[in-house]
This record gives sequence, C-alpha cells and structure tokens, in this order.
Amino acid sequence: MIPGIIIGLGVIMIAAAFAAIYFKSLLASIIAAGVISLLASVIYLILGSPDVAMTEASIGSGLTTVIFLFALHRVRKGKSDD
Amino acid sequence: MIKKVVVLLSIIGLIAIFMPMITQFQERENLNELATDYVNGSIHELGTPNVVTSVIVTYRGLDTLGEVTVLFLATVGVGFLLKGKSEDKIEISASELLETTSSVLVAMIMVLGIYIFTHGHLTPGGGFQGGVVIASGFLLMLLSNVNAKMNHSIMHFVESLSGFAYVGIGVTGLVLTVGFLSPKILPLGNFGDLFSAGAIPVIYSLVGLKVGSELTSILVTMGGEK
Amino acid sequence: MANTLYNVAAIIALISIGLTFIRMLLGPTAADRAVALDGMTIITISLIVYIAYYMNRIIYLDIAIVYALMSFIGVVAIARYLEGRK
Amino acid sequence: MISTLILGIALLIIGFYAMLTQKNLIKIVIGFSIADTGTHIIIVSLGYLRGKTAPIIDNAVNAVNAVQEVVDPIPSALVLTAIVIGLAVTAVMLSFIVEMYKKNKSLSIDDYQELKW
Repeated sequence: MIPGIIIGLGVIMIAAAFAAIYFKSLLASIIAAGVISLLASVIYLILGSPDVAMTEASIGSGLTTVIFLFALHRVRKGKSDD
Repeated sequence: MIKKVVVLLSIIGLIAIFMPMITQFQERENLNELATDYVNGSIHELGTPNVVTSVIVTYRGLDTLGEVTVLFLATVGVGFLLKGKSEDKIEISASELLETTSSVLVAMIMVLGIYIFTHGHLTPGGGFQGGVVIASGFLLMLLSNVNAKMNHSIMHFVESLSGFAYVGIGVTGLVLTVGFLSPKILPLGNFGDLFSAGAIPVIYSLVGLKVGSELTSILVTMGGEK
Repeated sequence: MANTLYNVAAIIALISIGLTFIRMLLGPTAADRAVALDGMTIITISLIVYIAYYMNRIIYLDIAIVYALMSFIGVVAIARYLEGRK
Repeated sequence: MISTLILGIALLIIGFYAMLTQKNLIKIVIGFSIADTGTHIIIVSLGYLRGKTAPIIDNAVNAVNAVQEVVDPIPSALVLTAIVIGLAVTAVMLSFIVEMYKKNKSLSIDDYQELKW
C-alpha cells in the first residue's frame, strides 16, 4: 500500500508543479505551490522523518502561502483582475 | 532563440548531473559510523529519545546558532526594506464568526506551541516547529482583528533576551563542562521524562521563543502594520 | 479483515485527493480552488492517520494536529485575501 | 527509496525550468520554492534505510539495539534547518519584489533593464 501512496502523491505533486507554472492567475499558482508542500509532508512521514514532516507542514504549507499572499496583496492593491 | 537554447542546455546538463544518482542508486542497509555514534550517544550519554533533536541542539549546535543568526538577519532585512508603509493593510473588518472563534482559538494555539517546543526531546516537535505554531497564532490574531496592535518592544525584548540566554547557556557549558552548548550543565534525569536530557529542553525552548518572535515580526511587517 | 478495511480506506482517500485536485485544476474561480485546497488537507489528515496505524507509531499523530491547524490558518488567509480584494 | 528520489529530482528540474523561463517575478519565486522542496526530498530519501522507522525511542523501538532499527538522523537534521532558512530567503526575496514594484509599477522582468547583458 505504501508504494501506491507514494506513486499517487508523486503524480499529483508533479501535476501541481506544472499547474503552478502555467496557471494564468497568480493566486491559483500560489495555491498550487501550497499543495506541493502539503503533500511533500506526507512523503517525509513515509520516509521516516517526522520532524521534517512537521516542519514542512507548518512552514511550507502555512507560512509560505501566507507570505506569498501578503506580497500579492501589496502588489495587486487597487486592481481586481483574477 | 538563443535564450531557448541556453534553457534547453541547462536542463539537459541538470539531468546529466542527476542521472548517475538514479542509475547507480543502492539502498543502504546499515547506518554509517557517524550516525551510529550519534544514535548511541544520544540514547546512552545524553538521555534524549529523539535523536534528531540531540543532533540539532548538541552535536550540530553551532549550525543551529548560525541558522538562528541568518533568520535574525532576514528579519532585519525585511523590516528595513518595508519600513514605514502602513497604508497597505487589509481594511475590511473580519466577520463576527471569525472574530469570536479566533479569540478562543488563539490561546489554545499558544498552548499547543508551548507543548511542541517543551516536548522537543520526546516527540517529533521542537523549537522551530513550536515557534512557527506560535507565530501562526499571532497571524490568526492579525487576520481576524483589523485593529490589533502588536507591541513591538515586547517582541524585540523576548527575541533579544532568548538569543542572549541561548549564547549564555553555550558559554556556561564551555566554562563548566566539556564544550560549547554542552547540555550536561543540568542533571540528566530519567530517560523519557519531561525534565530530563540535561539542558536540551531549555535550549530548544529558547530557540522556539526566538524563532517565534522573529517569524511574528516578519509576518507583521509583511502584513502591512507599521 | 481489519487490515483489508484500512487498505480500502487508504485507497478511497487517495482517490478523493485526486478528485479534489482535479477540482483545483479546473475550478473557474479562486473560491473554488480555496475550497478544494481545504477539502484536500482534511482528506490528507486521514491519510496521515492511516500511515501512523500502518507503521505502528502513535507519535506520528502529532503531525496530524499541526497539519490541521496550519491548513486552517492558510485557508483563513486565502479567504481574507479574497475578501479584501474587492 | 528510489521512487521518492526520482520525484525529488523531477521537482528540482521543474522548479529550475520555471526560474529560467517565467517572466513574472512572483512566478520565479514560486519556481525557487518548488526547487527547494525537490532538494529537500532528495536529501531525505538518501537517508532512508529499507524497513526502518523514525529515530525516536518510545514503546515501538527497542532502546538497547536501536541502531539496527532507525533511519539516518543526520539528513533529517540538515533538512530541518534548511526549510526554515528557505522561508527566510523567500520572505526577503518577496520584500525586494514589493520594493521593485513600488518603483516601476511592473512585475514583468522585461521592464527591469538595468542589469541586462
């Protein structure tokens, strides 16, 4: 079952990486980059390093997304294109 | 045209660098000598159940000190670049649901963060993770309440005090025991208790406070409050 | 018997992650994508609990707690961003 | 594990490609963060040993012969610090982007000609 989980999550992560590059909307790109970090944390857990999994879950998915959003908010102030 | 060729060549070069790593990959069966020493020393000499914690705090303690310094420099850099621009804040006030929920949740998030960094030697947590959880509690406060004011002098005081105490414990280890950042200045205690493993929980709690205040400072600066 | 059931649950969780991911790719508006991200994190928490059971380490459950907390805060941040952009 | 090694290398190459080809400054930083994640997965999968578990001693791991039962702790410790540094570097890059936007009102890298060769 574990190899199946790795292959499934890996396919989704690579698809999310391409999506993060080719999405037109910057907000959608940021959400896709957040998905990569979220699933990477499960990969770390399977690889036997829960410390790294916890750090990645908190920093990669939470704070990095928020910092990108703050920067996007400052840049896009006054415009409402998606 | 020439740009595309350069991009293609660099991607091919990158693949050529990593190809031998895939084709000649052999899964190791046993730990190497250094890792064996770390695992044995962490369990039998330092009394720390989580080996990763003892590698970060003790065996590679200088790396962690350098890393905290880099984080401090990044905080200073962000604060210097974005100083004095308070007009970019999100002005619309939060809904009543979010405000009420967050006023209950923030205290529980703080308690969870403190749990994570004080149990760093027993569970997968640690100073960095606990610091991030504390910073996320302040972030929730910032998101839910538009009028929230962060007291910057308290934040800077906590940050500099924890950094000072971190270096102070390191120098105490240099004077009293075998080396810089040695955790043996406190008694080792029973294996698996909260108050055990010498000074490792103290050092990791200080790292947690420092990381938490630095990340809160980065978030507050980037979020637009002056 | 119980192991078979857990494996079936893990397969269902993987399929659901794929489905929410497809919604995230297609979603016409940003709100669709944010909701898809929220659903994906909640399903992933169940996958983490499955891994903790499979590897017989109760200590992995701490990660599920932190994961749930941080995904909540990320979704709140995205929602506040969408609210303030009008 | 070979599958996660391939996954990490693929993510690294995709992120590098994004950094080289994208015009938008924020997309370049997103590419950097993807490449960052790929590098971390590579390092952690090099430290994995088949059939062994996390280096945390509790009821599931025997403390006497723990050396035979745990994975390599050193790559985990390295990656743990690298992730935090990655966050700090990303924050500094994004503040530079905000400052550049204040000066030129543009996010496209084609509008910044000062250092073009």
